[in-house]
Amino acid sequence: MQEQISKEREIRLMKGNEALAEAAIRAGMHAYFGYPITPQSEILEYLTEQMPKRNFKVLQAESEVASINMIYGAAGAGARVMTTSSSPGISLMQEGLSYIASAELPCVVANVVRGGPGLGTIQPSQGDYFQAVKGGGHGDYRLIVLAPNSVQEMADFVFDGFRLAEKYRNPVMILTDGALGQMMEKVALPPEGSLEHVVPEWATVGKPKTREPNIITSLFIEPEKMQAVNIHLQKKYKTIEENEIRYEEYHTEDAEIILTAFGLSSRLCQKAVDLAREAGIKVGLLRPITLFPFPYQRISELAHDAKAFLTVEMNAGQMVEDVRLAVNGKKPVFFTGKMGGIIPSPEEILAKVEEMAANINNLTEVER
Amino acid sequence: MQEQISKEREIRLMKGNEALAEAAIRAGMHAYFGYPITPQSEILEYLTEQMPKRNFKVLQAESEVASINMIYGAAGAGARVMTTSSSPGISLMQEGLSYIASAELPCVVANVVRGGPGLGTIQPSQGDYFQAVKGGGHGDYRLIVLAPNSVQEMADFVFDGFRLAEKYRNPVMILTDGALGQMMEKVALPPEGSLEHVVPEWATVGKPKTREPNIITSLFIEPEKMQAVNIHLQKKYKTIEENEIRYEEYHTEDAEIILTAFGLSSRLCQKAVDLAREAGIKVGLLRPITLFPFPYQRISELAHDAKAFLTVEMNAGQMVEDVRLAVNGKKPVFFTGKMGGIIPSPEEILAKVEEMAANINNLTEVER
Amino acid sequence: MFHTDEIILAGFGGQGVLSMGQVLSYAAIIDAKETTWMPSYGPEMRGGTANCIVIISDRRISSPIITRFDSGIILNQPSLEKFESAIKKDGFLFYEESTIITPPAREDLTVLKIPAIKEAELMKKKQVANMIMLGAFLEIKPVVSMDSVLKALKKVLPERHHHLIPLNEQAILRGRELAAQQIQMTV
Amino acid sequence: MFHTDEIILAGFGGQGVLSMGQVLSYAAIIDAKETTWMPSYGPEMRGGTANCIVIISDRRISSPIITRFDSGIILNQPSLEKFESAIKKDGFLFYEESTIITPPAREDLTVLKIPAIKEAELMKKKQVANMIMLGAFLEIKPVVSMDSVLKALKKVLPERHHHLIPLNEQAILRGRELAAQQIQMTV
Amino acid sequence: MSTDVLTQELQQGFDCVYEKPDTLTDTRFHYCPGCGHGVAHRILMETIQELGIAEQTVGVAPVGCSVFAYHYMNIDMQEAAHGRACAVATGVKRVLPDRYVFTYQGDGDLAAIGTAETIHAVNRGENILIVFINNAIYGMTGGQMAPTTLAKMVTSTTPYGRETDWIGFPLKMTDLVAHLPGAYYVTRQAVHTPNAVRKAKKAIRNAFEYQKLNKGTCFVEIVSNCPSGWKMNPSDSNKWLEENMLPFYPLGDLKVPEKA
Amino acid sequence: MSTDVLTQELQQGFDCVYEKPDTLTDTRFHYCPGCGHGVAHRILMETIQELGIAEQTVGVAPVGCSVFAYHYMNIDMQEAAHGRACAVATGVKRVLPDRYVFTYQGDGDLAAIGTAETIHAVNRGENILIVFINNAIYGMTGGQMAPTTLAKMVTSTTPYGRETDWIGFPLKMTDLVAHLPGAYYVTRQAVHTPNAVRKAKKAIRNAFEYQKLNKGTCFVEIVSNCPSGWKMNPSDSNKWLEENMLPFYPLGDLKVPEKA
Amino acid sequence: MIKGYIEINKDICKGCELCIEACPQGSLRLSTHINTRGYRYVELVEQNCTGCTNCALVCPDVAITVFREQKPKKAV
Amino acid sequence: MIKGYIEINKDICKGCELCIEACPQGSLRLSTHINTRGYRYVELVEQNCTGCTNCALVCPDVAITVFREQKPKKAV
Ligand SMILES: Cc1ncc(C[n+]2csc(CCOP(=O)(O)OP(=O)(O)O)c2C)c(N)n1
Ligand SMILES: Cc1ncc(C[n+]2csc(CCOP(=O)(O)OP(=O)(O)O)c2C)c(N)n1
Ligand code: SF4
Ligand code: SF4
Ligand code: SF4
Ligand code: SF4
Repeated sequence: MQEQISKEREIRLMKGNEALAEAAIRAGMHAYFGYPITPQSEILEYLTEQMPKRNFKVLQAESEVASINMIYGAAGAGARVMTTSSSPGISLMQEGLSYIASAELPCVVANVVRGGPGLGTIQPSQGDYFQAVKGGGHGDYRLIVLAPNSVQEMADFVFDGFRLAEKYRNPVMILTDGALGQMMEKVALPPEGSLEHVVPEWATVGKPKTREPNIITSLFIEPEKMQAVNIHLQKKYKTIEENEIRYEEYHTEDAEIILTAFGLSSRLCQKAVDLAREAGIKVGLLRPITLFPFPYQRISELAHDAKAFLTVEMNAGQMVEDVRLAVNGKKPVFFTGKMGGIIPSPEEILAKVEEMAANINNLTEVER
Repeated sequence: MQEQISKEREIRLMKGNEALAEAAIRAGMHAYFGYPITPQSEILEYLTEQMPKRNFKVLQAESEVASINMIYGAAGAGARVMTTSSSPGISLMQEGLSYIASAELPCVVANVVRGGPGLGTIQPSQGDYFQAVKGGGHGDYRLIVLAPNSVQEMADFVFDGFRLAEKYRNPVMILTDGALGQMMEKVALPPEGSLEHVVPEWATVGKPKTREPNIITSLFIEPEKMQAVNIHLQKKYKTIEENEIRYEEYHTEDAEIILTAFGLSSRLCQKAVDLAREAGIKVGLLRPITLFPFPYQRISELAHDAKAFLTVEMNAGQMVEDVRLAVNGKKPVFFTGKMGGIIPSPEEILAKVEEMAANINNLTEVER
Repeated sequence: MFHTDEIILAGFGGQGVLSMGQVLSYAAIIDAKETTWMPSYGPEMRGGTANCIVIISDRRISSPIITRFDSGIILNQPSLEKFESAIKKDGFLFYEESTIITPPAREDLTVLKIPAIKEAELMKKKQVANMIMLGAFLEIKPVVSMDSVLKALKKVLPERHHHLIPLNEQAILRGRELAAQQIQMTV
Repeated sequence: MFHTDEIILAGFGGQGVLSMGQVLSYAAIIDAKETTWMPSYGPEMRGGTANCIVIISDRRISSPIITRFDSGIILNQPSLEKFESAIKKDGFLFYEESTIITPPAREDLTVLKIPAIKEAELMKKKQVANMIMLGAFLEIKPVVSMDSVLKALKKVLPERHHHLIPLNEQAILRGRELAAQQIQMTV
Repeated sequence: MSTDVLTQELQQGFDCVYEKPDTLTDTRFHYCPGCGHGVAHRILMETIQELGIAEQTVGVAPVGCSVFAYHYMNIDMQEAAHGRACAVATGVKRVLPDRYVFTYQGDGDLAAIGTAETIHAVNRGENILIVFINNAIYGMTGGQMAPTTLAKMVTSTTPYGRETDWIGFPLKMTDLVAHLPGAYYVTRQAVHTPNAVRKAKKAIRNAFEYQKLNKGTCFVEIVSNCPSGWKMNPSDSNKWLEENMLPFYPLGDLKVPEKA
Repeated sequence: MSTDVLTQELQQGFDCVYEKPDTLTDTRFHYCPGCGHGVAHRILMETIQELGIAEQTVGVAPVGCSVFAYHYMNIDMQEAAHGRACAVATGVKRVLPDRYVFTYQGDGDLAAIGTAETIHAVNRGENILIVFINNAIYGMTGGQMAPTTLAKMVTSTTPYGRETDWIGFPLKMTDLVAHLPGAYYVTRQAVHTPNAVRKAKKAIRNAFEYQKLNKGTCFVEIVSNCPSGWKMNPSDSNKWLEENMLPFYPLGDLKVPEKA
Repeated sequence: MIKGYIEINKDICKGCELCIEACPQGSLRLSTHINTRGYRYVELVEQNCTGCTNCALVCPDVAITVFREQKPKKAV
Repeated sequence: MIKGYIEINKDICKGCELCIEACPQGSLRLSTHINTRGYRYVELVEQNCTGCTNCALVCPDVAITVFREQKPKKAV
């Protein structure tokens, strides 16, 4: 990442939430609808503060249910739109997200995850992986899910998000967490207006006499029609899987133990890899950047030479299922994690790695 | 199942929705809160019709969001309660379900699934497996998920649902579909009052001087506390996995090909097994009855002797991931399904089975 | 061999096709057979057609929703158009005479045209036309015992209509007669 | 070897601990180092304490949330109680004199007691107490260059407060003096 | 029916004084015989035709019997989730402020599940038209109680009549929104007689004209029938409407713009 | 403070005329200095103490600054999801009809995300008490605009003041619910002066007494301050409340039961 | 009296009879035939139609087109 | 004049000063000390408290207990 930052980029120290908001403005977002919730309220606050000076619209909605449906309307009208929230608020958006996915509307939704379930805590968590990746709403649909692990990526992935959303007419979720939202880091901001936008021809902008009405809908009452829509969606998801998988590797070349982790946990794992390498243990890290599409194939390849996997998450074990699906029994896959807003330390991960390394040729997964 | 039906049971021809409603009354449900939606509105209609004659309360809520939160209140007050809806309405309940799971409130929620995503269609589907089983709401929580495949089970599982919900202080979801809800079959109804109920000591019923206040909450603001709650929940889920897995097998003894399917699809598979057996193909069926807890171990055992698996669902492939996790690479796992409210026919399944059988020693899964 | 009967019953809403199907299914239960009854549902019913699929079998029924039928009992033109082609080769088609403008064209089918509405009017109770159709069907396809059908009537009709049971029984018998006559004529 | 500094800054809300941390982090960026700044957030801040963790390192920082620190800059009693034990062995503790009733007890630490509020009052601007503390810290732990700190001030202070930059610079310098004196005294 | 055909058929010396507007497609309505939705659709689209604003109008359909409105209305449209039409319309209007935006919603959609979205859209003074079809029942799902169901009225979820003491009272949503400062024009109309239709159409016309002024929300309730849900023939349903609905939901303006 | 200690300390010849009620726990409030939530909690729990109904009362806390109300109120309580306290209370009351049930909610909770639940609970005449703390801001999340935020008022999401023409108007939720037939007693009170506190407490007492009658919903708004959100010291916040909030949200009864 | 006539699209008409009621002249009645969708449709019988458009105004299915005698044009 | 006095729980007091304002006698003031939670708490200074309870009524933290001189009991 670092190297790619071009000279035109402006360097700032920013909170992740603010970087995401600023990036959205620079990415040419037309409108934002949102509702306050810790730990992401800075996004709405930043945007309301900037609005009179820049060219976009913000509205504080009466709820997250309203926000996501405003997004539906505005996206359907051809605008580049975003909403953000944190776990409970995102749960309230599940119906709307399913509608948006079905009606194939492009938009970016960020979930600054906090510890759950329920009202839970406001501290960082990764407990919403399943919801984001498998689909918390009803029916067979997919969000494209991007998982930043730095304030820089909080900004960059907004650009990627809009690009992918519009390319595939699909909602994109930025799955981040309270720590990434609240922390400040250096961020190099891309210049304003660097992401092109054209009003899509399917948008409901008023029907000229020369074309048929544009209709945004997710209702396909005849099952044959609904099946056709589903087949189309599944094909699209397949295409996305073919083209858009992103991941990062760190010392995987000769690794016997592969850590897998996304978002904030991947930073902890990187540190753990450093520590382990210092201790002479051959450890590497694979960090999925896109959670859907998931880098199944790359993990499957790594399962050839590696001897074991350890997935590290800030939850009870969610992405680990996808890692297991990828490894498919070739090697044992272990899990370690912390729940409820607690961040595992690199040292804890190291301890787990050392334990595995001590026994590297004799590891077996617990039977489920 | 059939054999267990005792003489005291009353035999009727009923719609699945009505059987579920009638069973809830007989199971001693105290209150029901719900909102109309096809294909499950008969439940609310049946209950409002019965209410003056029997001993329970019904209220048509202003929305599904209200319903699930009324359930929260009533369950917290110690009552045996149920709500039901269909896919879009269940999506709206995701925040509430996460709260209920976190606050550990017993209740039964039925999802009479229709084809999605979005407004979709009102025809039967199994597209909400992920949502029900992996958690459509935020945070690490689990619903106990029961999947009936007959009108009889639509009734029986209400009893099982309340029993499990109260045993584990956990929400139970009955994951069914529009066909099972709308169709009529013979049902043998257990007698009224056969399920005991005691007001739990944690319920908010008014605090006598002799005890501390009872508090129903899902807020644990300190991450250490939230972590402890999560650890407790995960332990509970583990116990549930140890004690409550249910599944049904059909001709699996010598099967080379194992079909796996839940709910309505399992009936289609049973027919396909019959057809295939007639054609001399060694096919069996494993039907998970509890989707959480999932019969990973039994499937893993079957993977020993079987040569391949075929999962059949009325969706784009959801439970198949759990089957793959169970088989863990030991044998290839295939999928076939129909989406959008269409029910695959036993003949289509048979065709797929025949194709597999023709090549039984040479099957490989497509790389992901 | 096991035996299964798959029947489509279709007409306008209000003609009683759904309860006709329920009587069949209830009778099947009384006969200790397996049965499913599956209605069309949702807004497609609105003011338009109503139909249900009844399956009666010696063993467990897989899908309640099927697309090919052994027999059809059809009470209006749109339903005939929709379902004529869905009846299996050499199957049976019973239709209500007065509601059908263009009669069925298929030659492989055994087709019975029953003047159920006219007969019902003669019985001074238009609503029993469905039972006349049912009787006609049962005469030709005795998928359940007549005894059970009469018992089933009691179960399906709401209590407040129980005084109409004798009339309904009569209608079923009248339907049987009509079918018997017609089959003899065609034979 | 790579070098990392992990600092906790804590006090009451309104004392400027958050912006003190931001100045550090911004200066680190200017020095081309890696840095993270992580505030406590949420209702725990309500009327109570505010704190932030600043990490400055030669290489990529893993977690912005840590529980053990090289140095602490502490501006009130509850924070001292909360964080004294969280400072690593032989670490550094800077505290504001007038706000602390019970001074720290640990003997392994290098402890500096800075009369920042008193000094700030002398400078006729109570709000610069935080910069006096920062100066003191930087004198002992020059984790970033003074040059960068002065540049960082401009970035962190909102435009409307830019006229106060000279005063803030002065405060930082005063803090350095105070720390220098004190270290000499203790040595 | 296209004008060409009509012209051909036109008898000498006769003018066509009423024909289907071009703003309606040729798709047949799926509504039950006699259902007021058809009339409401028609006058809405006639108005758009007459004002010549079809190209600048975006409509939002609800979930309810009128869910397929977009099949009939020959303009750009969005289908909103149940109850969320006002939020969807807000999204549209905020990014296309110079377009005419309307929602068309039933009572369950607007006054039950969508209560918050409705109240807040009006309270914000969203510059849209909300057409509210009050037929006192959930038509689409088969005749369940709506928030507007009258006291004692029998529906499939109030089989013994709406007992207001425990189920609640019929909700006068239009009266409520009329109290909100964001509301600019609020009126209650009906479409069960030729005269009522004329007035209702005028109200819709007013609403679109006001939308140009950018002064706040216009809200047009149309008290309507649901022959299927009410289990009556169309003519009886209109009589019942007149005798039972109108005394409780009296027709007329609830809020009109102050004269400039 | 337990009565024992007080008794010991009691000076000869003096009566204790005010002490913390037993219906409050010993847990310190986490509220900011001067925040009206504390007073509102106190008078609510004093009333419950005085009426002797603590054992028959179930409270419902919201999400908002008062989310921890259950730490302070020494009775059985439930913590509802944001905005859903009225639905939760409905659930409780329906299965425990002989208990006293109340919700305690902020303006964001009750009048933004919870609008539908509030309106429908009142419209059903749920036999509960709704205590509505209107401080014109979202305190908990750091001072964002609430539905009740006054025109021109600066909050963290209206940094240039609430511009009613595009963000919407301050919502008089209490006036709205007063129009609903299910509302039995609706009043607006404050707690910024001793006298206001006395009146507010009387209103709460009325509400609980009415709840016994089973006649509908009681709704008590308490206009309150948020020194942190308003960025004022407590005393200034109360002055601001008096000068700005009360003219727009005038105190007094909006609906009182008809005399029997 | 002004003269008029109407055209009824019989495939669209659902036989709701609302136009029959709305017609002040009593010119309409239900046909005894049914259309392809099973509805008895409406037909104009009496030749006293004035083209008042009342029937079209209440027709929920936009099945009616109305024509009215031209007024003699004023001389230019 | 009636005599009274108050007890202030200084650990609970947050120094919001609302009681000071509410006191008609001007009997209260902020201490110069801070409590364990960092607040300057309130103390009773003037001995002219009448036990009117105004301070307790407005105290958001229930930090004040009020005592008032007993009225001479009526003879039974
Ligand atoms: C979230 C959700 N809940 C429920 C439904 C089911 N549903 C569809 S339409 C409808 C109500 C329709 O009534 P109304 O809005 O009054 O319109 P009408 O059909 O009477 O015109 C309901 C409850 C749904 N589609 N989505
Ligand atoms: C679904 C959901 N959305 C948003 C939030 C975040 N949130 C917590 S409290 C609150 C508003 C609090 O304001 P108010 O109800 O006015 O109460 P106050 O804090 O002012 O007392 C919000 C938006 C949440 N917890 N859940
Ligand atoms: S169900 Fe009612 S509202 Fe719906 S189309 Fe039929 S008559 Fe109209
Ligand atoms: S933020 Fe406002 S409402 Fe919340 S406790 Fe502080 S002063 Fe009270
Ligand atoms: S009003 Fe229209 S649909 Fe109804 S009968 Fe007359 S022409 Fe036919
Ligand atoms: S009102 Fe209470 S909290 Fe405030 S200063 Fe007085 S005693 Fe302290």
